[in-house]
Amino acid sequence: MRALFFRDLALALRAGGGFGLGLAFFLIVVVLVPFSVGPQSALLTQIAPGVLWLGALLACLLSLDRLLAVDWEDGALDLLATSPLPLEGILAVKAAAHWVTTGLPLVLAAPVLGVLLNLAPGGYGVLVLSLALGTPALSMIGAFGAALTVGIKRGGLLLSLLVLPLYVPTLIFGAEAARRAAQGLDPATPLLLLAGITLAVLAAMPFAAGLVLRVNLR
Amino acid sequence: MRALFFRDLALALRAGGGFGLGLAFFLIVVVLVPFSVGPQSALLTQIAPGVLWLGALLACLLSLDRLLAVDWEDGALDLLATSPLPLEGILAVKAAAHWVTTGLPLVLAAPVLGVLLNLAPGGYGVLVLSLALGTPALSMIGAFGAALTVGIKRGGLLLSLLVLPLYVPTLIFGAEAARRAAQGLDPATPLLLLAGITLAVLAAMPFAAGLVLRVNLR
Amino acid sequence: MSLWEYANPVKFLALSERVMPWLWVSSAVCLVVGLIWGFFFTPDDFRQGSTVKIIYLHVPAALMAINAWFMMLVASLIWIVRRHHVSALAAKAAAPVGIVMTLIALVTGAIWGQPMWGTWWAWDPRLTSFLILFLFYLGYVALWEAIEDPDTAADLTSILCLVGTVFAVLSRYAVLFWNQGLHQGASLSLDKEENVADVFYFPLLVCIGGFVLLFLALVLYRTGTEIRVRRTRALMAREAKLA
Amino acid sequence: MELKVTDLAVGRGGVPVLAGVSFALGAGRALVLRGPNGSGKTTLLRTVAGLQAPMAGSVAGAEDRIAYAAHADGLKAALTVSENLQFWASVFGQSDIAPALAAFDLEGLVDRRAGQLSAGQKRRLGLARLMVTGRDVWVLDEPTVSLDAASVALFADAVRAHLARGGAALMATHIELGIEADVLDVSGYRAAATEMASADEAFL
Amino acid sequence: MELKVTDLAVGRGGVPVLAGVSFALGAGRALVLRGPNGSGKTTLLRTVAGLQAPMAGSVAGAEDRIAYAAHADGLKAALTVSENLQFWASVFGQSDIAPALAAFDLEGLVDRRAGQLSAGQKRRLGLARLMVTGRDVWVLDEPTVSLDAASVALFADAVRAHLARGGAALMATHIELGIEADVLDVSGYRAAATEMASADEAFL
Amino acid sequence: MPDLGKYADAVLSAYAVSIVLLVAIVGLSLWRGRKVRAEMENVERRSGRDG
Ligand code: HEM
Ligand SMILES: Nc1ncnc2c1ncn2[C@@H]1O[C@H](COP(=O)(O)OP(=O)(O)OP(=O)(O)O)[C@@H](O)[C@H]1O
Ligand SMILES: Nc1ncnc2c1ncn2[C@@H]1O[C@H](COP(=O)(O)OP(=O)(O)OP(=O)(O)O)[C@@H](O)[C@H]1O
Ligand SMILES: [Mg+2]
Ligand SMILES: [Mg+2]
Repeated sequence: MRALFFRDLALALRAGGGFGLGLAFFLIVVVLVPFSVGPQSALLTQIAPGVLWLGALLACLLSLDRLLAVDWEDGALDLLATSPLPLEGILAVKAAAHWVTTGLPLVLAAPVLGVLLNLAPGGYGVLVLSLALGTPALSMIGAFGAALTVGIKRGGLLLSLLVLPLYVPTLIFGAEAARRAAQGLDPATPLLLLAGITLAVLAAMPFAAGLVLRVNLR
Repeated sequence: MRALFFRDLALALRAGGGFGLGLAFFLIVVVLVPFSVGPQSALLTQIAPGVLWLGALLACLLSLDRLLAVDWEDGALDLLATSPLPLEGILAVKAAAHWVTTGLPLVLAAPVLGVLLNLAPGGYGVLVLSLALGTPALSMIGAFGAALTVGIKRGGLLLSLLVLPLYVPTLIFGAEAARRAAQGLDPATPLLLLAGITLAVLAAMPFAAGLVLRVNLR
Repeated sequence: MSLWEYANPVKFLALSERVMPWLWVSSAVCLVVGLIWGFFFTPDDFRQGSTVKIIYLHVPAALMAINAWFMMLVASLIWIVRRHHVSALAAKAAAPVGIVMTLIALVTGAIWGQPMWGTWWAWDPRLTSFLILFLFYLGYVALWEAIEDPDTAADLTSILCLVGTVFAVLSRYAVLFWNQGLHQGASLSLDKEENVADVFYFPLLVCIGGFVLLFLALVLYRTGTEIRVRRTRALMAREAKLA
Repeated sequence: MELKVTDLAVGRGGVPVLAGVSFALGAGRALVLRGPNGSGKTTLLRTVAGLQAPMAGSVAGAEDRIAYAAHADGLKAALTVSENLQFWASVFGQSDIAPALAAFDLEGLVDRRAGQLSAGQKRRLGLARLMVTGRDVWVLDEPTVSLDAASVALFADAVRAHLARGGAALMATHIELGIEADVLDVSGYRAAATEMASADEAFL
Repeated sequence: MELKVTDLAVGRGGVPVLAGVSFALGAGRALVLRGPNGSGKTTLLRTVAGLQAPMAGSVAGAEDRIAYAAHADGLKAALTVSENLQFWASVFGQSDIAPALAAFDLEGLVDRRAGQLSAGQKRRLGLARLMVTGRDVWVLDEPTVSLDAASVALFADAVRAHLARGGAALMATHIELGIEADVLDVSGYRAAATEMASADEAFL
Repeated sequence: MPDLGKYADAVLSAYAVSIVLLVAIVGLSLWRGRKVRAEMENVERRSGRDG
């Protein structure tokens, strides 16, 4: 398991790919927002928490199709499935590696991008906290979606469609927490709900994903 | 040329792929926006033109990696390159087919989604016009990006990173026109500039894309 | 003797070995002298206070950020027209340096903006253009990294550099149209007429010189590294064929 | 323990391919599957390896004893030879990769990235993986593809050593390996079109 | 007009593979390339077809006369057999696809989607494409892969007819087709390591 | 040390960030240059030529 985790990290870091690109996409989306809604800083302040959450979500989404598809194409997934590791564990570990290479950098970059969007000063802490709480759920749900679409050629867009509705609750609570904090309100309730969702997803989703992947492997 | 155009259309329409997915992505992004920035309708009205433009741009972007990669993988691109059709023509036609299957539906769907975002009544006409003027440039620039990344395995995210900065002028003028119209201002100048960019892109970009594709084929 | 002689990697390496020590030393001297002069021995500005000292980093970095891209553009053109490998590799070598310069300009600008404009960041055209330039740099480097075959990568990145330049200029006009700026605003006391007589001006010149020299040294050194990577690759390919 | 396949029916995409296959494979034995392209060898091997469910019949004694090697090697181009092998070793709870490297003559390549190997070298690395699994039963799908004669001999030696240690091997191959083995020609087990024991049964 | 290759050097990824290849191919003639795997046949054919630039030497008389068929067929799984063929016909400015369908025994399959064809049928469709290009010089890379004996005979007939019409054919193949043809063994032209006529020359 | 007044934080952090970035790019360049040079010399020695 640990070997798998570090292999996935090494692969993401080497091999001109994956790592960093998600971050770049996040940056670009955030930069494009003022171009499209206009440069008034009051307006930007108002929508900043939502835009940051949505951008992080989209960046996370777009890197999902590498999560399993590469291993599927080169046959490594078949070999892993015949190994002593349980399929659920494999998926959980892969989701964890995905989070470390995608979610974590997004969390760390969010405050910097918050500056670009003129985020209210009170909002930074809770924004980071809510992203840190929420993105693991995004990765795990994404692993489920990747398992669903693993056999489909160029399934990236389909994957997005399947996964986005599943992201809605996480997005709502996460963005709500960040927004409340930015407006000086108390973000405790949405943060608790967000943590609850993430815990539930982390506990249950690997099994659903394992089930789906087992069907796809046959 | 005509045969290629209709083949691309037929392929997009059949075969559980491409067509419709871009539209669905657009829909989902637009639906997620109120979840992330909150439901106050005045705020939504203010950002509606920008969100619609940004959503259309992202939807267009995500379908780009199918533009050439599929033909590359199954060898059809090699065969097309040895055919009497000029490579520039092939790219222009493929961009046109991409626009018809992606850009056009987005243009037609935008007013409906405008309702969801509480777009100001005066904004609909110019929004549609600006999208109709701007999306062809998005497709053509995208074809250039696709030609750049055609040989790269899972180049989707890289494609986004390369293409998005090139989309900036189009986005700025397009969103500006839509925003001005929604605020009751005169959108003529940005519309003219947008049309100018589109014309220049359509005239010059096929050659750059052809050059790049030729390099990639060898 | 034509300038193109130095397009030969061996000649280039020989030349750069010879001039590089001078470049490193002189850039270090200029930077140390300029920055110490600027930091310790210039007065505060009457309106900006001590923040004016940021200028010794901000302006040289901003200049080099643009000029690095310009140098890459020229090198790309040379590669496309005359196909000198050193030229393509020099463009590749300059890009990360350009990224760092852009970052310095952005960060020092942001730090300066907080006391001067009351905000870290504003969507001012100048600043926005820099951000877009930063994105172009990122895409350029990512494309180099992604392509295996070095000559293909050189061709593709060169064309991207050309097309990107056109779009960067277009973006600049679009951004100017989109928002009028703060950057040239009244808060700047360094207007041409006042021009802060020499007190600020000379150390600034020294710093700019230091940045230019540092850029040259870095690009020469990194180009040498890229040439050695290519040479290693060629040797290994030959080894593999002999085996 | 013996690997025992009883009256097995296997299929692809809901269509039965082979039916009524039975065989047993004891310790120290090898069994070679033969049959023309598309006759169902790969499908049978995948079923035995547990990657797909049988349509009928049973596979006994396979649980956690099988090391499977398929057409694709599952190598990561960005990792070196030793990193690739080390990864699979730790997945299977082993640690020593030296014997595997030695058996497939990979010692000179340990620090080369897998993406820079030739096709034959890649294949050798894929086969070396079998030796770090520590599993008894090797299930091999056309293991000698793209190997030259010398490498085929290395492979045959490795299989013989594995059998001598009490292992077993089940493989599909078109060429003669010079290993003493039983042969099963799968073309005799082609599923008749009427034997739709599949999920679509209800619609027939 | 003759296809004339003079002192050609070809390479992959900047590494020269073959050097000093010369041959001429007149109307009505066929030339078969032979050589072990990885010897550079595909690379040579791609260069002749104009898909990659030669590293040295020249290819004359190829301009707009070549129909190329590679390992991959370029078929669209979602289109039917006749749609696939019709598409290529119109790309090459032809219109009648009936002779091509007849020559490769595809008439019974015209309305089948290409994705539902067997591998051999797909290959036949890929070869039928050659007949709707109206081009003189067929450049074929292992055309008989996955064809059974009867289809190989169909293909040989098609090539013979093409030659009789004054066409020419250049192909890489491992099997004997029964077509009267010259043979060129590319293994004799392996580029020596010193002949780095490549882009990396400058770095050696 | 000159008196930076109320802007000390801004000025000092600007200098700190810039110098860190400059040192980083120089350091990375030198490190990679060394590594590549060693690798090349290694390969050159192996291939027994010095051209
Ligand atoms: C955060 C982003 C900023 C960026 C990207 C940026 C960028 C630039 C650029 C590109 C130049 C151009 C040099 C030239 O044209 O000669 C420049 C010059 C300058 N900047 Fe900034 N700047 C930023 C923020 C600031 C702030 C906040 C201030 C001070 C209040 C400032 C003060 C200056 C001054 C005084 C110059 C020299 C002006 C001149 O040469 O006429 N900048 N900056
Ligand atoms: N993914 C699939 N979906 C549906 N049918 C398939 C699929 N893959 C293979 N088949 C069909 O199942 C049959 C058995 O295929 P299988 O791969 O088991 O043959 P094989 O004996 O391994 O052939 P080869 O010697 O070429 O490897 C073939 O007729 C093939 O057409
Ligand atoms: N994309 C590539 N990049 C670098 N080298 C390659 C590439 N493709 C092939 N090669 C190398 O070039 C050489 C020639 O390959 P080529 O495909 O021309 O051989 P071939 O004679 O067609 O072989 P086969 O009979 O297997 O088709 C081989 O040694 C191979 O390793
Ligand atoms: Mg098989
Ligand atoms: Mg070949």
